[in-house]
Amino acid sequence: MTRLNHKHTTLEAAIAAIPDGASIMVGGFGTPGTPCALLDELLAQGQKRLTLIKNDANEPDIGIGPLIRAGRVERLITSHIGLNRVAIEEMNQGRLAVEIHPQGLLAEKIRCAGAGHYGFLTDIGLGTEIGEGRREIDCDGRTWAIEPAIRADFALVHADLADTYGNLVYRGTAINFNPLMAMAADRVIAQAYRVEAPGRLAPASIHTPCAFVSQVVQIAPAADRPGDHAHAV
Amino acid sequence: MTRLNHKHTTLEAAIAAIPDGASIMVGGFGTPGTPCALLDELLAQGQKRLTLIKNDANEPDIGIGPLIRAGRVERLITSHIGLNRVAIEEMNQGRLAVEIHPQGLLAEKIRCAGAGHYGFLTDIGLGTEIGEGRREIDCDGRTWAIEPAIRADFALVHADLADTYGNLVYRGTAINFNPLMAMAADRVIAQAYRVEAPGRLAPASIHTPCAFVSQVVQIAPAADRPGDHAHAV
Amino acid sequence: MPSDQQHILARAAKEVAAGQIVNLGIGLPTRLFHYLPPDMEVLVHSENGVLGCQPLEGDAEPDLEMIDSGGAYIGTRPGASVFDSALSFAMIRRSRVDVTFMGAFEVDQQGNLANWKIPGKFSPGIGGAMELAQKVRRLVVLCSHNDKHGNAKILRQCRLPLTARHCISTIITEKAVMNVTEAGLEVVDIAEGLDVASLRAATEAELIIDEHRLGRF
Amino acid sequence: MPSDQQHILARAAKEVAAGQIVNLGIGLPTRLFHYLPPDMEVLVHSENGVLGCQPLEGDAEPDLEMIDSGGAYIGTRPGASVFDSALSFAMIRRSRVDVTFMGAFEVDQQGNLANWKIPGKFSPGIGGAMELAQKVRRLVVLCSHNDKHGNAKILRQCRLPLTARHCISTIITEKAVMNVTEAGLEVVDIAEGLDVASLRAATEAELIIDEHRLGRF
Repeated sequence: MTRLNHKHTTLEAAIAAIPDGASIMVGGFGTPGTPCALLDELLAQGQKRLTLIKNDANEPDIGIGPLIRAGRVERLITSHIGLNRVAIEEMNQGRLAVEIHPQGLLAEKIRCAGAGHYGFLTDIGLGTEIGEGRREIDCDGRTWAIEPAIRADFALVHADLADTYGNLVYRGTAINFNPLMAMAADRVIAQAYRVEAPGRLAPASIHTPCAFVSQVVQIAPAADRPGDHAHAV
Repeated sequence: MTRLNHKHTTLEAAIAAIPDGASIMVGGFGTPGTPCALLDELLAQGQKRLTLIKNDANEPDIGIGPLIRAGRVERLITSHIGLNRVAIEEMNQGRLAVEIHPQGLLAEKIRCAGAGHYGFLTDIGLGTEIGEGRREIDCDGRTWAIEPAIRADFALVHADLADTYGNLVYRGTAINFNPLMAMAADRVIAQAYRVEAPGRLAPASIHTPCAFVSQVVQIAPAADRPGDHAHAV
Repeated sequence: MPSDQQHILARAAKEVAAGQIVNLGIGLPTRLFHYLPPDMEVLVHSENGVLGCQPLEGDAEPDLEMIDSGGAYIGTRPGASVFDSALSFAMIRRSRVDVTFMGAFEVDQQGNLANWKIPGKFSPGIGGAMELAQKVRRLVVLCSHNDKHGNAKILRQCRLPLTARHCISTIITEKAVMNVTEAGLEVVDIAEGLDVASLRAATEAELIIDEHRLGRF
Repeated sequence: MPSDQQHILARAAKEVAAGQIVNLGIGLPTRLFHYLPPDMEVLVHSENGVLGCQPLEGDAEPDLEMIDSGGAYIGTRPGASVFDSALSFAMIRRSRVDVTFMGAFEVDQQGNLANWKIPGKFSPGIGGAMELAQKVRRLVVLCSHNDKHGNAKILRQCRLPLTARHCISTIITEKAVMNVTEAGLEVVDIAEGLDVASLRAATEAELIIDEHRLGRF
């Protein structure tokens, strides 16, 4: 049951709900949109055998990088890990299982779970190595690959603004995978630079309606981030 | 080829591109979001044997109502026509073919075409009359229905604000099907209360990026519409 | 409004808890809003693309681009958001709506619902009812106990085309409040002044009634 | 920047027309921006979620939440929009991008592209390249004519895992500009001072060359 007024909580309490072995979607494309404060707390709390779903592996010392380095990630579902030499090394050594999807298909597989479907039918990647191993089906005289949706137990997302009901506003290219993941996970934990009272965000400015968000945590804007001025409405 | 700076045109020129027999998506849920000026021009120009795709049939004298009454619509793909007794009568008399889809599936079928997929797999409507006749497939031990995407030759959409490149901002509950249809049709004609120079709309406020829009037409705000104050950014 | 309907709505309001997300179907359910405590933190979802709508205050000038799925002009309350139809139904299919109230032509003791089509007489389309009924966490049906000819609407087995199967949690009529359970249709409350024999006579479905635990409303 | 790369970029700029939507791949293609006329109305799409990005001016303070898909801080130009990853790739799969410039490990005379994986040596993932290559209206490959060991990169048939099949329209190297046609790889322009025999010797693919129509660049 939704409890609109019981979502605003602490970093510690929000992350403590995550058990070992959880599947976790993590927003972000590069650093923008990566929920670094939530991930740092996850590192501190010690959950292990995690499956992470994230566009990329960040860099070795940012975002999910330290979790990978600490051996806490069993499996990573992603589109590209080229900026994280530690992740590549862990993959090559067989300590990290990496599942690669083309970026737009990864986004759609997540969005598809968020829309409540089983999967979708695509022609992307037919006849290529990365498209192998998919079940195919003929419709209207052409062949299509079935792409099952990807869901997760948790999503960790980064927003610019939130309200205490869990409405979220993203900023700039920090949007990326965040709103899709907020739809696709069973429990959604959001960090935001400001958490306002309901009514402070204009209804039309909200990217992720509060119905999708389980918990909201206010984080301090990094002092050295010139871009971090929240845009009130 | 996109020609960013050649999209701003007149009602007459925009609608003249539509031939007899065209399939046309029409935004709107009830009156909000219905591109009434574009539809009135379509009525005036006389195109016939049209297939319309729209959530509802408006009312007899609004939106697509007059096109139906004038016998210009051969087929209507919709979710509900309960507020248009003329449409119901035309359907019952066999002069209008009506194809009914559950509203959320209709939205998803359109969005699916807009995302460039063939279709999606759903459990909505399994075991009901309205779910009959669909091809079904077993995946992961459960049965799913294949819902093919719905595309169209044209989409007519109603925006609040636009710029001359074709970026669109919708307002209130006039959003509804408009952004989905703008993705799913080959040519997209938008009406807006104001058409600004590029740069006047904040990048984060744009719902439909100009890449999806073929033509933009400025329309006069109806004088008796108290809600029609455009929100500049 | 007929007193039977007021009776149904007053009872239905007790099915809403503070902090919930609620969808109100077209017709009678829409009016439930007025039976909720004004300060209750509840967000009403309307499937045309708004979460947190509320009826317009008496003489407020309507914004013509703000309506609910029944076509009424609406306002919003703090915490509201607006969005497109795909997101609106993603919210529904992901079961993010706690409770939906809907009308019905027929319901049955398996929790099946028929409220969209009467073959040969009424078939305007299904709108958003199918997905709401199939995916909402709790579906509460609000309807008259019998049709205008006195025929039963609470049946052993629906005869009309179904909106969704096994979807109903609770049925509230002017005569009774019934929960759909594994065992069948269990009467929770019976209307003041009505006896059990009269209720059974007005109902085709088998009713499970424990007179010691029966409430009045 | 090596003069070969400057040569490639200067020629590549001619493949962009005013009013287009353009995607610039990571690496060399990103720098193409600086070779376009500053007043040319072009919107650059970056698949992480922006249409209308541009490089930051020299000493402009970066907004840390505004990057392109290569990770560089960016600004935006008039007419820009930002959006989520699903919409960004809908734009790509719906062929709303007019032209994409990409690097390559190998290309071949069927227009196949290999630029994401070297088995056993390099496999960081595919990112957005597959969908861009498969669905863009025109794919222009910018790459060196030969690898650093002097081996041919313009092949009869790619040997590495493909990014997409039959996707390339034009290949621009420091030695030649080649269009992929039904008949094969047709040389449009050849580098100043290079003779046809030397070009053929540096190329594994069969080249269609009409010396009377051959341009210089």
